[in-house]
Amino acid sequence: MSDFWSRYRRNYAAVFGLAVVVLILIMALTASFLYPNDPFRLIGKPLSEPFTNGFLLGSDSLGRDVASGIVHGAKTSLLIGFVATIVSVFIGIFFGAFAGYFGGRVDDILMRVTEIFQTIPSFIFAILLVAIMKPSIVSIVIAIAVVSWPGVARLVRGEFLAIKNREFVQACHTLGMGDFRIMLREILPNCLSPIIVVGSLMIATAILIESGLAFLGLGDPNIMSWGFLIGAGRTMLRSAWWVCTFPGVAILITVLAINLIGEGLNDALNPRLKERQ
Amino acid sequence: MKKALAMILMAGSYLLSGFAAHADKSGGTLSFLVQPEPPTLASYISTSGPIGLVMPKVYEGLFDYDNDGKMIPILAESYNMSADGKTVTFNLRKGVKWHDGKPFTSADVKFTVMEVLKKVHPRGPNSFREVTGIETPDANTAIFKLKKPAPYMMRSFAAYESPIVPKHLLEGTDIKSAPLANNPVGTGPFKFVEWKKGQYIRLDKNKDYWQKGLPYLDRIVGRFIPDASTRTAAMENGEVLYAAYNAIPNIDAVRLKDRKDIDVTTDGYSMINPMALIEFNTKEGPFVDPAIRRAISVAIDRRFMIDTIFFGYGKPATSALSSNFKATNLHADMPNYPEKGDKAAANAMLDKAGYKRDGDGVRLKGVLDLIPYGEDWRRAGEYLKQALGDIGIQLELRYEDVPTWLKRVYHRYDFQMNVNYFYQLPDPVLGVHRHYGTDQIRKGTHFVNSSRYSNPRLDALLDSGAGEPDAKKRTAAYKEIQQILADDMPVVNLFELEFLVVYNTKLKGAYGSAMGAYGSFREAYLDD
Amino acid sequence: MKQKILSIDNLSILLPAGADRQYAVQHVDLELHAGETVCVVGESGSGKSLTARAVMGLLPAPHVRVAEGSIIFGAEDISKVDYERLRELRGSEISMIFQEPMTALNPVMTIGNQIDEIFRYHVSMSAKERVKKALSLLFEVNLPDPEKIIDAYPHELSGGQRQRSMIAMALALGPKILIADEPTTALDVTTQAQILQLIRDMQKRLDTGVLFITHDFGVVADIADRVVVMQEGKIVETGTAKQVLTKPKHSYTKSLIAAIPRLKPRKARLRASEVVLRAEGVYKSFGSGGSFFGFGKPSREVKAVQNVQLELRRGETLGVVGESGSGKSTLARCVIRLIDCDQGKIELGDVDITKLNRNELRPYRKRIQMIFQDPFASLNPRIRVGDIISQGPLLQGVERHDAVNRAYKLLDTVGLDRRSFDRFPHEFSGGQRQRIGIARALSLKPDILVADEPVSALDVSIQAQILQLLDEIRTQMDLSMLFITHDLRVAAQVCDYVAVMQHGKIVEMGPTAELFVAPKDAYTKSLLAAVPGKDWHFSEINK
Amino acid sequence: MTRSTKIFKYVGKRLLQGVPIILAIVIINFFLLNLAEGDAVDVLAGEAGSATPEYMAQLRQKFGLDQPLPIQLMVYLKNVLSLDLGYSFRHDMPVNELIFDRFAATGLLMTSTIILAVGFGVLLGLLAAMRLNTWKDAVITVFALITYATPLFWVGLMMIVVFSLKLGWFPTSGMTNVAAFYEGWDYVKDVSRHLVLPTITLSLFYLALYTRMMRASMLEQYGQDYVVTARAKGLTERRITYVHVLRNALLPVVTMAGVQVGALIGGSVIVESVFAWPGLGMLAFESLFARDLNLLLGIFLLSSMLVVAVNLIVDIIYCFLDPRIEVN
Repeated sequence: MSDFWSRYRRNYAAVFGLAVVVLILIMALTASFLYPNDPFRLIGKPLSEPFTNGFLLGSDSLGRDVASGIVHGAKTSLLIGFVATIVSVFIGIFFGAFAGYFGGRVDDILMRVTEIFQTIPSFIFAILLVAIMKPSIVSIVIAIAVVSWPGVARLVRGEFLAIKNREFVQACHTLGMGDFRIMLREILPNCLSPIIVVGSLMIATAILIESGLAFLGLGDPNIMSWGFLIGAGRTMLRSAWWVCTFPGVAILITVLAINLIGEGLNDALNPRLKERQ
Repeated sequence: MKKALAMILMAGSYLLSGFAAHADKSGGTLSFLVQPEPPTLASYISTSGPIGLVMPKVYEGLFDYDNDGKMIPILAESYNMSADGKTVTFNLRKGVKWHDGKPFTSADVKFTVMEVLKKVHPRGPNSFREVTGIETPDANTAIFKLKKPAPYMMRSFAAYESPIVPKHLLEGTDIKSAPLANNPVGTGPFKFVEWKKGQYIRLDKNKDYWQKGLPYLDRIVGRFIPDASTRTAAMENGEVLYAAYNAIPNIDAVRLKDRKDIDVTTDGYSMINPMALIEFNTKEGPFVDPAIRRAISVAIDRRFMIDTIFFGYGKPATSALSSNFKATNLHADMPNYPEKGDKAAANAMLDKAGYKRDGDGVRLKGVLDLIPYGEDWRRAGEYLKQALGDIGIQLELRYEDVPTWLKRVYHRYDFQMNVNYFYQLPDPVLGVHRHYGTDQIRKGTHFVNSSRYSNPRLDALLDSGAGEPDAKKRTAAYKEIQQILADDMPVVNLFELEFLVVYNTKLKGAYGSAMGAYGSFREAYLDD
Repeated sequence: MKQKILSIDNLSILLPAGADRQYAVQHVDLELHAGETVCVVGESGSGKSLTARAVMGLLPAPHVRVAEGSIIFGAEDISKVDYERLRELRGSEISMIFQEPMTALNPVMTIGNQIDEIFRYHVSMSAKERVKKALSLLFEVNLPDPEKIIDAYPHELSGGQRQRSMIAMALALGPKILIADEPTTALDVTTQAQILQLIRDMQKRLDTGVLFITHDFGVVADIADRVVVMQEGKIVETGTAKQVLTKPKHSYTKSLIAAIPRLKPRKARLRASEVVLRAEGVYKSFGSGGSFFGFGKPSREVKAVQNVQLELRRGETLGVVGESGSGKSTLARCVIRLIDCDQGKIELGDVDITKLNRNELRPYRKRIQMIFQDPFASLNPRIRVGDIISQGPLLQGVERHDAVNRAYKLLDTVGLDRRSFDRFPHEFSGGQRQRIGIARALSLKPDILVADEPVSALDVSIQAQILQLLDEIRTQMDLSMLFITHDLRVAAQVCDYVAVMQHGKIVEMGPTAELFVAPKDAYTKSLLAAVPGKDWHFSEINK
Repeated sequence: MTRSTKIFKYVGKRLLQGVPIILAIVIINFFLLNLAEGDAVDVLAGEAGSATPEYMAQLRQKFGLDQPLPIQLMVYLKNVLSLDLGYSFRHDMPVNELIFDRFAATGLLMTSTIILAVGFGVLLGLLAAMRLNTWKDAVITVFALITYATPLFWVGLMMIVVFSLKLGWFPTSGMTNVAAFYEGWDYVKDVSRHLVLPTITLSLFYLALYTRMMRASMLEQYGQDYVVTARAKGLTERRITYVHVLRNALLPVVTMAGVQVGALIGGSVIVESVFAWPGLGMLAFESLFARDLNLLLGIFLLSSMLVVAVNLIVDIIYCFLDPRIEVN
């Protein structure tokens, strides 16, 4: 662990990314202290520009505080990113592990299913799912997870394929260890590094997808999120740039930071790549 | 009647004299925004907005209406109404040809009204419900036989409401699936040329238009741009010159108004009379008690909604009818419609009705459905959630897509409270009655009485209001109607929407018709 | 003595901060003359490869660099010339061949193109001439059908052919110096002999000085004129091959030479009559190539094991010897039922384990255990050593307390500290890891050990220790062992009985002593003939 | 077997394997769409203003929506097998016709985007890898990160503001100038002008991906043994980079490009929406909300086929780039 951290620390950009994400997390967790009001409250003059009328980042068309929305929305957006990623990683591990480990017919069937989901134009499919399930935070998470897991499945399958022939796995067989135990205790821990790296990037992608869905009007109307702000501000981008731009910037910063973390994790968890040069 | 006729003719000659002066105005292409892309071009089947933007340039009605509500002769040169109001004779224009070269005759009118409008048009069966038959003694005369007088019928002859379609292309086919839907052939100033899906509809000048010298424009192109900000940009860039029905968001319209080359008007919607409102489920759920509905109406700050969501364009509702019906003396201001909202009064009303607040200050909980026709309605919902939260009504917002929402509200009645807007149209009979009559509780039919409000007294009044030739009696009937509705509030009217037209000042002459964007644009020209 | 062409004086190479030592190479002096072969010998980490790379100016800059000293080639100091001059020298005056010809060749370029580049960047020749020259080079290195090989991609050639191509490339412009960095380590023994012969031949013809890096004293014996022995970045001994091999002075050299397994068969012990393992008519083939939805027949088939019979008796070590691809590892995996054979019987005592399903098999698992080749791949890096050793007994139903105790005892047995119990595998060296692997195999108290090349990934001194350990354990526990190896010298040292495999079949089987002295099969003969250093009689120091 | 007949057989086999996948996609979406509330008739009637239940029932009968689901599915599949994608309820015309035009627009946008993204991505990645740890590398890396992380629609709208409104270089939206209706060569130029902004916007995101991938791939390849060999052979660094490393480094990028095609079709919805580009993405979006089942299924069918085809092409390209891969 300390070893990992010392490798991670060498990548300044990644440390910066981590710091940013931690800041955003703190912001999200302390939202109710920073802005005790419900972010949906209409608390001031509509369409105030930033730094006017007591609004740090301006207000939207109904007089809601954009800054408050961003702070409160951080929670939702990160949660969507995180939960969607966890769900899709789980689906992906399930498919990939079974396909890679058992091979043969099992692999064939599971991989065909994966291919189906890879072949469907993913964003349209996500839209379809959200539309059918009605826009809510749950349906958005499900939709993002459903379109994101095939990548994880392929990755996990590849790792399982490679690791299952390693000698230590063979040793487990000779000890009479059961398949599930081998998959879970012996192989899975060894492919966590790439999964973590890919997962961290998926969080970023999920946040982007959420904003895209919101842009198309498919956000949860009852919960404040960055996507909500974007959806609310998109039609007025030309006249009230701040309503849509600040949440956009929030997304930009977060996605950027998560990506930096992802690269840092990659360097730290798969050191062979970096050491070469 | 003679007087009316004379007036019409006068108007015609006035127009004619105007044409000569503008002879040098011909040429140019007008591109305007059509939002969203229409499903088909069958304006005789669908009154869908975008179809209305395009098709009145191709199909014509018997009459058009100017901004004062006066009739402008189009395919009919004049009409004559019998004293009992049960026979209306139309003298049709001679020498009019369909775009395919076939002559336009009274048979087309008969066929259109009897076989098309009365059968497949959404509002035709209502507009022409008293028409029992049409006689065509010659090619240029159509005599409408009515069961009862129907004054409102005379307001529904515009091309958008009642387009006259070619009999020879529809007869003998299944009208609902006739190829005419996508290849329209009309008599109008512009011919349909091409519809590039996802891009544009192109209409070219009808060189054989019956009114010599018209139209001025060589071409009209309706463009589809899905994103609102891009639409604004296209307007700013001069790529489109005309945008109606809020294709340009109000916030941008307000900004663009300050530009020299762009102007904004609210003209051209007087035949539409759109009204934003909340429909309640009066049969089940938390809003069955009229007292709550009244309190809600009282609590809402209508001015705030107009100012913030529609940037000042709109008028607070003061009764179930649009204030535009003041012209016909049908509108009366009612209580329970405070412009700025009165939360204290609303709270008091709820207290009195016995709705106690719980520990969180909540009296009752409900779900508010939002019409899925754009962001503005979401904002409205968000405002309502906050405003009603203040009087102890905790709402959850539900925003579903169009088919889901339609099913929920008009098929399953599985809603409690629904933000919507209705066109009240030029006469309450056409646009308002459908919302309240017991006979309008039509499961599965859209945009009718989804509140399932039923009041025999009201039904009787609506009936008399529809057929009453006497203006005074009609006024009285509608006053009582409004009184009943203000008490029971099956629907809380919020405000009269004022749609905007944003246009490039280059474009002139597009505003002669009360139909506005749903007009023919035959006199529109570009002043470079 | 011929002309001196290379002289390394007082060379020190600096390692980046954080490495386990400051200098990779320290105060190295070395000379090379035309037509001479100097072998640099040492175990992994001795700095021999970096020394060779320094001569090419190929140190992995900027972290690893020459700190002091000079490398004089002709009149220039290679460590100081500019890049352009260095580039000119490389490939034309000084060339290099590598250990793993598969990765050393660009996988997406044809052999012809890769040879052609050398001409294009060093001499001006017409395209036609270049092709002609390349063909003749391929012919000179004894590649069959040069016309075909010139258009072939590396993956289409065998290991030996690839290394020949590399040599052709390296010698294309008749360099003065050829640096050979373990060029035969990845090759089979017969191929190795051929490649060594080729290098000797070419050297003779071109009068090239060869700097030959190797860890194998057998190879040294075969090829070296002079020897330089390195340990931890320093030269500990230099001298002529004869001197060093017969009368090593430095203790390290002595121990290295002592550790070399001799090609001298061990004395056969008395053969027990009890058969613990019997394989009969075992077949195994692998399909490759896709099939539609897993249905239908695979498009290609490799017959890995064909009709193999063997018998392992109690207390004996049966060696299975063969080159790569001979099917010996597949056979081992069939025997232990890591893979299911297609046909045949494998009897453990009197039970045919090929017929058992997973559950039925479990009790038999503990009777036969395996030791693997790669000490790095055979231990799960995420699991503590103690758990690795004790999880077998736990799975077989042993109480945790007993299993842990057994693990501690096994750590003693294999010569590891008891504190190792709570450590992770990456904290151990290769030899120690192999000990952990052995402890794991022993944890179930098996009757039979299948050892699949257990020492081939280890340095020679460690190799000797592990072989020693295995021998002790075998005696102590009365184990029978199936010992898979490619190295005849190792087989000779540990096996009582040897089976020689080729193309999936056993071509010859017999007691080690007989088979090594009087091989009957031609293949066995060729294998024995190819053993490096077989003609050399190493001094019997320490013995 | 020669290589070309092998490839031929391989293509056939892959296409055959694509069939069940595409069918599965159609069937999944068929049932998903039928799970959604409301149908095309509801939407049509809702838009038309008002329609009686009887009229709507007639329409359903006409569209075959009154049939049980399995029968609807069978009818649809039967039609698909005869290459007929059915009839769009909403647009009142055959789906084949409707999709054809849009397909061209989508194809155009996709092709230009891929070319731009892969081309520049490779170039920038190459540059960054060659100038590792210099300011150029830093600038490219930061650029890639930022373009990747910026929401697409925001980039698109900013493009319009800057390049259409402020600079007036390109039109805001659409595919052709609808005032002019150019023909011939002018038409091509007109479409190209309209193509520029959507292409740049869409490719920025993917450009970032390819840049980062190419950079990593180059670095990985620089560490390979054959690079040492090439240096030992006395080749120039130029030759090593452009001939040896580049080709090997391209391989994962090519694979990635293939995988991305599916995402590209879907991902273009936003760009199509912003730039009013008449592609399949927007059509799919609209047909979903119109419950235009046949049309949406048709789009899914077509785009899945496209993905399968492009993946196949990419794999074949891969085979030529990498002789190690055998076609099977």
